[in-house]
Amino acid sequence: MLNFADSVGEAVAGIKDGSTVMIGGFGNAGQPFELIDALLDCGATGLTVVNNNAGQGDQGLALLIKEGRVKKMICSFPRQSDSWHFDAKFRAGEVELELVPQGNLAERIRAAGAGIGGFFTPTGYGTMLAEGKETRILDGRGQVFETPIHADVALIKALTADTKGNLVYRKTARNFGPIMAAAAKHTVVQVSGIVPAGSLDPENVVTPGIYVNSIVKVA
Amino acid sequence: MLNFADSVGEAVAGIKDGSTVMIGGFGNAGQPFELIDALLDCGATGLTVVNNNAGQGDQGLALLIKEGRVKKMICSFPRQSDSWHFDAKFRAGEVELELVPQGNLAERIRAAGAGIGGFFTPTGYGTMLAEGKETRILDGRGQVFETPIHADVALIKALTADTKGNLVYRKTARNFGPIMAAAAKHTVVQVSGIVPAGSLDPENVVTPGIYVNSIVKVA
Amino acid sequence: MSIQTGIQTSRTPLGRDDLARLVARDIQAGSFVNLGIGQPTLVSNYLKPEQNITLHTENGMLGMGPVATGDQIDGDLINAGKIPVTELPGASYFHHADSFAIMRGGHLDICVLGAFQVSATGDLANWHTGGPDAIPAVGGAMDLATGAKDVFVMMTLLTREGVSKLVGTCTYPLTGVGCVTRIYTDKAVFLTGPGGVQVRETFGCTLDELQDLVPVPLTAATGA
Amino acid sequence: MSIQTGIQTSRTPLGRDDLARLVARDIQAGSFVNLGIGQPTLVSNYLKPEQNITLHTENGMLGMGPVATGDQIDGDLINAGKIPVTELPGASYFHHADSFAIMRGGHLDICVLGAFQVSATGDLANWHTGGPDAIPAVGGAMDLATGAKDVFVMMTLLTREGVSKLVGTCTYPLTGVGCVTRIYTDKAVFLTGPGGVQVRETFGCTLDELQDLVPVPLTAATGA
Repeated sequence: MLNFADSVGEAVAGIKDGSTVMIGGFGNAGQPFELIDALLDCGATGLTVVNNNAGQGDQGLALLIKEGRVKKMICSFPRQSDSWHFDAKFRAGEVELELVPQGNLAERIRAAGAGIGGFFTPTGYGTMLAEGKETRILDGRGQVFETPIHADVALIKALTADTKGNLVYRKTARNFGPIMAAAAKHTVVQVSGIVPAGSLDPENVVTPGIYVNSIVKVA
Repeated sequence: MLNFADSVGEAVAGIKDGSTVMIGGFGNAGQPFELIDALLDCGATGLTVVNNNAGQGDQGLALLIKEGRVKKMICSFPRQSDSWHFDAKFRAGEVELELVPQGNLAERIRAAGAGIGGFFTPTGYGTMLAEGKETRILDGRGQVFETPIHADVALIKALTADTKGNLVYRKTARNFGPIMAAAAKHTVVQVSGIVPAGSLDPENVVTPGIYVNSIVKVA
Repeated sequence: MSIQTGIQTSRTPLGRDDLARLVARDIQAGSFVNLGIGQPTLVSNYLKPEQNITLHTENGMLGMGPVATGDQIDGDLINAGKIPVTELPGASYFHHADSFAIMRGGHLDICVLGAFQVSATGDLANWHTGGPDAIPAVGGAMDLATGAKDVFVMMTLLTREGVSKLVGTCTYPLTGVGCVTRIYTDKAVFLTGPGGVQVRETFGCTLDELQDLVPVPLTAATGA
Repeated sequence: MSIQTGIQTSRTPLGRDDLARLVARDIQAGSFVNLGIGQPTLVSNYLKPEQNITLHTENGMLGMGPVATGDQIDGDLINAGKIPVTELPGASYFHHADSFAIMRGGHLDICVLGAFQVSATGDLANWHTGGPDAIPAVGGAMDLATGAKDVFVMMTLLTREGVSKLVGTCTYPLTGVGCVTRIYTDKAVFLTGPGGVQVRETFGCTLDELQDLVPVPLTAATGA
């Protein structure tokens, strides 16, 4: 049942210790900063976090890692010039890393939402990221077996929601939002605006409301 | 390289005997009738055709089957009240049928476009449509291994194209168009209108021009 | 409305419309639902606006409205049965892979399907008679049966020949294994699950009379 | 412009911009191209409008324009290097799975990548030094290397220590196996394929001098 939350705190209140949480965004574009801050405030810990990166600077996901809330990161690009909190925790052995090629990350998230139990992809074949994984030759190419990434909760950012939960995004801020919304049991969306059902052109809806559980408007 | 054809005949001229041809549409919605007629006229034979159905009445795909041009149908729902041409050819052993659950058909077409070598799905597990197929238990469910469906050519219908080949569709006529465009080596699109690049909102493009090879406007 | 345990709630068997009304009433408010072709389509006639049900059609739409009439008819807006329909405010369109991802990914709360047979363990047979001369056609039946959170079947309990369609083991080719959670028939509503087949309510017969018609052990439901 | 066989086309090694200009010139008109982070990004400065090249950025866009400046800067419009960019007429946006489907499905004509090492058989190493204390980060490198129809590498031929990056077998962890088709360096353009490593042209050295620098057998290209 779709819920419109009055605050980001209310929107993330149900997140439990030990949850797998997907967080949208690529760089700052599409990052649900306010929801991440609320997740930090709500105190949930022992989290597995799925994001393309592993936090930047002294904000958002980086703080969540710094505070020791993140048990494991599933991401494609943890190392950045300002990923010092992740770097320190990783070198100290205090956070586990599952490094996934970015396209495998996207496709595994998509697979979870689409009910696919696993798939073969050429990406990573013959590399250390395929070590220990099942491989086979298909269509004449070496391919690696990859499994879906499901989540308990997705925290994403969209531009506008309608009252049926349909979402549209803005430019490259769309990135992981649509596939994470479909892959999580419970999807929380921060938006800049909420409009009546019928205001969005049905041709242009990117995430149908069926994938959305909670919506909160942020300033 | 994107081509704008002057006629449907020109648009389908390169289709060779023995090709695998995907044809968009679900019922009459999104069916590229003019392109199918042109395919009939161009004389290509020994075709493998991928479509949700196997032709209706005395037009389009049904005629292609009647004329003996179709060696094999890959579809989910061949039997309809007016599928008499397919019915006759099938009972006479003159057309081969690969029957695929509709979601597996869509996902296999999508896999071809997305470079997936194969995937496991619960759909069909334990049924006669999984006989002879590899199965395994994943996420606690019996699943069937399915492989991508690639095509030499896709014939689809969209509402409007821009001069970069970007496409938008109309209502439920969208159906198979976007995934077939991505799964075929050569995609031919019939549209109602062609507009300058920049006329379609980049947020609302459904099929990016990278998937489109030839566009023809039909009246 | 409270549902009591395995009781006779009607003195006569239910007609198709009464059955559709019952299914509609049982669908939880806010649900996303796919109604199969045929008898299940009738359910849409009895959904109330305050239930806020969103209908999915697998050819690529959420927010499907009633069948189109007159000037509403638009060849580009059809349902899975290829009947012209309408769109409601808040509708959305998507391509076939995205539409089946909704079904296959477990996002639909309920799908309602017709059936040739349902087994005591929830196996469904509804796509193929298995006859030697029959041309098979499956469409989206297997995706719906396998993907929805709850699969409700609507059928008459008996064939025209008087044989139960609720069976120990399906003799028709299967659509899905162990997928059916409820069976709505003219004579009773059955719940299938690990605890065997339970009867929620009967129409025009007692539980004992029902048991005489059905070749699988029945128990009265202990709650629904 | 005709390219002759294994000839010296410049009396001096090429600078980064000259190399970028050369790569840009070699991209066929109408191509869909992904330019990797770093040196490959320079190529965009030398693409001519009449080439009608469409740039893809893996975070979710086709039709990417030049880097944004001043009022053009928009935090929601960035490239894979997280630099603000612009959109060109005919652009389109899509989510990450759709964007990587473009790469992984073999739809990009060319991607241009940097490299630590390339092997004689086209293996690419460009994502990880393999150092014991290095935190690995891969991003979209493996998808690009594996998915594009042609993978062009841009790199200096030698490391700062004077060791060839074109090698018999990569010692750094691989990004992709047998995926590189051309290597653009300051000293030569190499073609990799079943026929071994061929030299299309050299810059500031002869083929013999080049062979002295490189530990794999080179032959002059018989055509490009």
